[in-house]
Amino acid sequence: MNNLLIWPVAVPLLSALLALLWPRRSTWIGVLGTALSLLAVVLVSRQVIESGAIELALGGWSPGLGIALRADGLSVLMLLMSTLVSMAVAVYASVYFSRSERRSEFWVLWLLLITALHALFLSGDLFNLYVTLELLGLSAVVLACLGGSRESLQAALNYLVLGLLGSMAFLIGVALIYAGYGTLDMAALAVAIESGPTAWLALSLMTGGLLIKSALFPLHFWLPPAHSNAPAPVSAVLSALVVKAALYLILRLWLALFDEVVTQTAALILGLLGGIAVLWGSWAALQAERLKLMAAYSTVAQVGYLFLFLPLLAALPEGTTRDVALGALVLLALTHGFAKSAFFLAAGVIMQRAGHDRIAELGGTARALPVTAFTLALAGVALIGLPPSGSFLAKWQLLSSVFITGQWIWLPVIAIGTLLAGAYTFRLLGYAFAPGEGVGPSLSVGREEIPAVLLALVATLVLGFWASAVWELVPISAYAGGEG
Amino acid sequence: MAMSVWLPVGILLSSLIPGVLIFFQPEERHRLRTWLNLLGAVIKLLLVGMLIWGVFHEQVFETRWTMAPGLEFVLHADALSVLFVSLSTLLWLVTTIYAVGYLEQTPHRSRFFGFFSLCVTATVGLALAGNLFTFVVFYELLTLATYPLIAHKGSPEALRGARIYLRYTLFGGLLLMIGAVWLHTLTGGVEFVEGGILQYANLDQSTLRWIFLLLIVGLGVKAALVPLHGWLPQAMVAPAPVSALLHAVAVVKAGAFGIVRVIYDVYGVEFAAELGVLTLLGAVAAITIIYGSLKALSQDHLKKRLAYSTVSQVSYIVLGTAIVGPLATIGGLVHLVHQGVMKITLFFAAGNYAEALGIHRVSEMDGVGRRMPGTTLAFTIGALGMIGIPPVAGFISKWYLGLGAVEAGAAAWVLPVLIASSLLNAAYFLPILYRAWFKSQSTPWPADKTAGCTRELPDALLWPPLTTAAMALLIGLLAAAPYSPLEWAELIAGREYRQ
Amino acid sequence: MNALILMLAPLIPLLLACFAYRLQSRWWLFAAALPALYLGLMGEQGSTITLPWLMLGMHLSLDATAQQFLLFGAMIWMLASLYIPGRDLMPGAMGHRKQSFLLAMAGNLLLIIAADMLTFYVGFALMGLSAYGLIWGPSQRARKAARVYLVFTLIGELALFSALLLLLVNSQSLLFAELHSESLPQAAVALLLLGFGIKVALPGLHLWLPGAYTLAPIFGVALLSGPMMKAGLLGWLRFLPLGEPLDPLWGNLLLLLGVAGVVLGMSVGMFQRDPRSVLAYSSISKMGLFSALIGFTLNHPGMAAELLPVIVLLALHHLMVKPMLFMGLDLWRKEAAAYWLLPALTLLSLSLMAFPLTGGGAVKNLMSDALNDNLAWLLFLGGIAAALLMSRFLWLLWNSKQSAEYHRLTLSAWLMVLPLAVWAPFAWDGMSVKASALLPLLSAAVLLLIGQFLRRRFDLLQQPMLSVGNSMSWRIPLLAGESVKAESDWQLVKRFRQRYLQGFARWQLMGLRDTAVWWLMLMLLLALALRN
Amino acid sequence: MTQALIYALTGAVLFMLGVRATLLRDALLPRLLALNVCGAGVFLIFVSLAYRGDSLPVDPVPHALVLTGLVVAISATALALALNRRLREMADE
Repeated sequence: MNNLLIWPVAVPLLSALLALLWPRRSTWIGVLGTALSLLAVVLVSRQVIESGAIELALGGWSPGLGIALRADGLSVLMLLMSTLVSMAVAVYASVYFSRSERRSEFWVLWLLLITALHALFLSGDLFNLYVTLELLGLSAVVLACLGGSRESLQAALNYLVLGLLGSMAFLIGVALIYAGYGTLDMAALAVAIESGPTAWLALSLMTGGLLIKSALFPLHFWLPPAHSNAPAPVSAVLSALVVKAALYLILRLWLALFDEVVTQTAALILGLLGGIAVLWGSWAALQAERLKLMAAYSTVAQVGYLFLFLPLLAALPEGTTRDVALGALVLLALTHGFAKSAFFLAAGVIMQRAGHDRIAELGGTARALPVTAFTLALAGVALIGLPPSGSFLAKWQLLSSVFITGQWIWLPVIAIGTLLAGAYTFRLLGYAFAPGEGVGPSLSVGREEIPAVLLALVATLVLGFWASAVWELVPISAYAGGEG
Repeated sequence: MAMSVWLPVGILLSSLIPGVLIFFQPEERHRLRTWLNLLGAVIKLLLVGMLIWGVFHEQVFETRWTMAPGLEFVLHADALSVLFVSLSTLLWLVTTIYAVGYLEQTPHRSRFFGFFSLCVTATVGLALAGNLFTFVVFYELLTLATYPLIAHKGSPEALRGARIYLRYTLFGGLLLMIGAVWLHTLTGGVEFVEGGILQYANLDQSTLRWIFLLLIVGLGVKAALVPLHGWLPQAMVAPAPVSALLHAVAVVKAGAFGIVRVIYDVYGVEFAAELGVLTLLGAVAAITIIYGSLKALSQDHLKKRLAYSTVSQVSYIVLGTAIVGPLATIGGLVHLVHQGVMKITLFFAAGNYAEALGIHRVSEMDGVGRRMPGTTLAFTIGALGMIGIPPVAGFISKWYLGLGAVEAGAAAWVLPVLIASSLLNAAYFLPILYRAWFKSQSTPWPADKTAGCTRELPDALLWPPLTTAAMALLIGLLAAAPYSPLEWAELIAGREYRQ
Repeated sequence: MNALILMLAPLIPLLLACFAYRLQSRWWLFAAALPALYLGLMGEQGSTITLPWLMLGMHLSLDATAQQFLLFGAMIWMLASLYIPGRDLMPGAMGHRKQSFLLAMAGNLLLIIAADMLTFYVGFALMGLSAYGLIWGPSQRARKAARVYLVFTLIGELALFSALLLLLVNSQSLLFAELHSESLPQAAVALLLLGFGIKVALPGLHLWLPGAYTLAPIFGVALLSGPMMKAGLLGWLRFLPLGEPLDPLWGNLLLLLGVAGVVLGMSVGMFQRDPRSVLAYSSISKMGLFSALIGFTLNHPGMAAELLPVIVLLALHHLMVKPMLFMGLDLWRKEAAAYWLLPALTLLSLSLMAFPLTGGGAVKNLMSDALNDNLAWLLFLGGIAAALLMSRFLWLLWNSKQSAEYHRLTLSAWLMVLPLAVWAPFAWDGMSVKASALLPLLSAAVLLLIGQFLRRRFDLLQQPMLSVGNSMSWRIPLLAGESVKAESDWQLVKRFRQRYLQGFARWQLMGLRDTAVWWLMLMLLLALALRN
Repeated sequence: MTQALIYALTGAVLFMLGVRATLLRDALLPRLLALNVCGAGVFLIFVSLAYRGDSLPVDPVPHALVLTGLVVAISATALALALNRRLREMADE
């Protein structure tokens, strides 16, 4: 049964090869491949929910030398999010790229990206993590420059270089770990790692590298241009999934592997950076003149929120309250993933229809594209953290943790961040619902509008009302030192 | 058993489902949309009827759904929620009919009615919320559902009004949420229990005071307590049915209802008095009452005058809540219903004036009674009720508030406030009535759309105000009859002060 | 059956009011008071009806007082209904007057048969507010008079409302029968005095009266001066703890205010040029007398049992005579060649002056018996006031012009009621001739002669002086906060003030404009009085 | 041991130099070169880790890792160069 674990990685990989070989049918292959990997992920999830964390040693080689795949609650949640988002984006992209000559390139890279993501979430070995991280970064960069404009190339290049630098830092951390503990298997390391200079240095290097990739303030500067200049489906996955991958790694490292190394001060520093990111990102989003740029800055802010959890998690005693906070963190990440991808897809629809995405000229959107405007509104609700979205629940728990730990400093950050989020969201909606001729005349509901609105609905309704599943899954851990 | 779980959900769904369906209707399917709306409203009315019967006989209706660890989504029907639910359901039906007539031949009706239904869903959910968490959820939902309604016309003023509304309510919602989370963290769950829960919780009193402040400021934004009332006069740019709903049922009432909930079912009124927070609240309410009336005096714009009147009147509810004692409680609670019925009448009438003759200002109303007798009759009844002239409903509220104040020994400051407010109400309502009935038309109507019609207005516009005016008269006249709002308020007060 | 009719008495006018705009005949209005008349004539005393579902529970009952008020009230209502001009009854007319008339009637009848405070209050409010429509007229001055009336009425309602709350909490019951004065808050009494004091036009609270009485249409004045004004008095009788010990402060205050009212009515009324104004001030004076009597009763609970029925009789007498005078005056003015009306009016005036062998004289006899030699000076003063004012009235009547034709119906109806009014309230046991009763009349005659002499001699009471009284009516616009259009009277006053009475007039203006100053003055007087 | 340490330290120094240049340089080519220097430093560290003392055979795992790392680094560099060329072409147009 554990062989199941190979499929979420293998299916997109094989599809990528197929798409490469058969470019004329690449759209079909891409969508189908994504759908099949969705199926694989669902099967894996069922297995995990029923019988707890599962593990697979590839090729029968024992962990240490071979490649281990592990699935536990956290990875299943991330997998589900990424596969659902990518399914929706794939449907959207099938329309978006239908007339593009680059469509076969897109689909190959797209499937590779999914492969990398799934492998990253399932990987149980630090070096494999590095490899998948690089694979992810490279395919993301290429996807990001598919738009072909000068700005997008420039941004992608910048993204690439910085991503490489981050990976290098990560890799050197991996080396230090190997030097210190003689293994790279995460399950073994979770037991072995103790507080000490090696662990310290390794953790800081790895975290530093990942911070670049997750675009935490002040290392966020590459993100807005890269995300806002990519084609819409690519921006969606970049913001929703690729950034989350780095974040997932940080969580794994901090909570499962280095849980004895992490100190309150370190967590506090990350928290402070997160706080500044929240304020700065929201403020910049409010100032943004373009829709996609606004969304990108909003990602910066949302990433900041996730980092706010770290000092709280570090301060909470192990047990239910901590699990609740952790669940909230995951829920926030998931909600953001769905909401932001929906947002970018909607932005893409508007851009295709209007030929621009200048916010001030979006009047008439609501009349011409009601479904898309609705999507923007729903996604905005999730970004602000209003009910019934998942982020509302997450924010509630975040505040609750603030009160429990007594770290009052985060209270104004959260409050101002929420108000700013409200401000930029409703600024956009105000323009979108105003009368005007900014967007062309109304056509029927297009195929490309549906995936976006579904994603937004998941963020606002499903993750709101069925969020307790998150809290049930998160404590299922494959790692001894973890929170299980 | 199943019934007791499904009834609250059913009441929510009866407006949610039509609302969602309406969103997807093309603009021109007018008839289907109307049917959906009315069907939902009637079903809701029936369900609420069942609920009323059940709650009266002390049946328990409760739905629970765990959303997150420690966070339960609870719909629970107690006497207080039934009071608010039945008000909103009844007025929703009337307002829907009115809105169908009012918005005939205007664009974006699907969107409008969709949000309209959502707005009612949120209000009903608010009423049925069984704990603070659920309340916050619906409180925010209400903000979201109302924003598009205020911005509906899409004109710069409408957008500006909506923006201001949003600024205020998001801020308020945030404070409410912070307060709610804080309290939730301290107690591990804040269920609404008649008589309150906090007096047994043994918590630090000054913390509880801070939380109270957060909650009340959060709720006070919607309840338009001075100085948090700034959005309300701006929001009157909305179409008349929206203003009617906003002022009578949905937003403003939600705030007042929340204050009632927090004081009675979270803190417990005696405990809140012990904390010393009620005096402050009472003072704020008193200031709001007077200030709103004073501002209303100087408004020439009819809807603005009504808006300031709402600011003033809704604080009657808060005032009744801030005075300890069952009689004041009855006064406050019953005003929740009475103000709704009377104010909705006034806004319907104001909408009719604008719709039929283009009248937006008081100074244009000379002699309008002769031209539109039905509408003006409804307006008159509503206005007299606001002043508190028997036997219109408003008198009953004022009576109980005053009694409660005397009983609680607060007569020295409450009675002057009530009297001053009544005088001011008279001062800004009676001139309107005077112009309408006694003066003769001095200038041509600004935009006469019904010239040459034999009837005053289409039925859908004329009957809603007449119905609500009749209701305002009847619930005042038959205040002591069984199942009247007063009876319910007494039932609630009896349960709140039971222990 | 009786209970049903009890309910019908206010209900029928109320229902008719709903369809007022369709009523084309004044007989509808006339008929609306029939149930009340029936109750007054043949109603079974003590019949009650309780409507627990209506508002907060309403209780109606018919006691002796109520029955008498109903009887005489109904007559005046019916008579007044005939005076409503025809154009208000046209189909399609807005029917303000009809509606106001019917609503006010409903309120008036309701409060008379009310057995609990709330019902009384509802009736009182209904009557008071609807009366606005009875005063309102198209002229600017009439509109202002109506507005001033409304402001006063509203203040009165609210004072009464507060008093009611205090009383209710004190005695835990709405029923009049269960009111008690134990631990009664002082504020409640003060508010009662204020609330009803406005209706009975206590000095200082009377400012609405002259304008309303001189400018309202005739049926409005008739009703205001008759049934409505007495409603205030009835309110005192119902609400005040008469017959129970109370802080003497309130009795003294009321007594003092009453006396002030008598003096005020007399002194200002004497200088009026318009017979209507004279009648208006005569009302103030009369009501002052009643108030003083009630004040006295408050301080002498032991005598309440004897005094109260007589006060009721006195009120009933005035209730009948004053409206008759107003309506007679109207007839006089409009009926061509009606010199024969003069004796009729004189007869009425004599009755009001308490001339022996008239109704007024009879009641006065009863009163002086009941008072047991107390307050003889007050009755004397009241008598002088009435005599002087009525003489002035008749004098003005004699000198005034007559004009257009009038409707036969109203005239004959008036004449039919005339004997009833003269001998109302049929207190036959008081019909006797006493020398003492003539004393005030004689004194008044002497005073008049002296006045006439002074006038001839010093030319003091020439036209300008007359306008001082009229100042009462031009003060009204000032109260409403608006500037006054120059009128001839006003010009006269200005000239007069410049010449003789600059200081005095200014003082008067300031003093009268602000009611508070009045009250302050009276408080000071009271303090002085109590010190002795 | 000391020899391995020297290698490792050299690797660390190379890494630091590379990072510094990557962050501070503006032009792409120097940055790419610096990145490769970085990579070389990391690989050097890995290789030095394989040494487990004279008596023991060399640990094969780091070698395998370095091989994989080289592949990744080369492809990344290639991609960067390709992008750079495209950018140039666009600038020329």
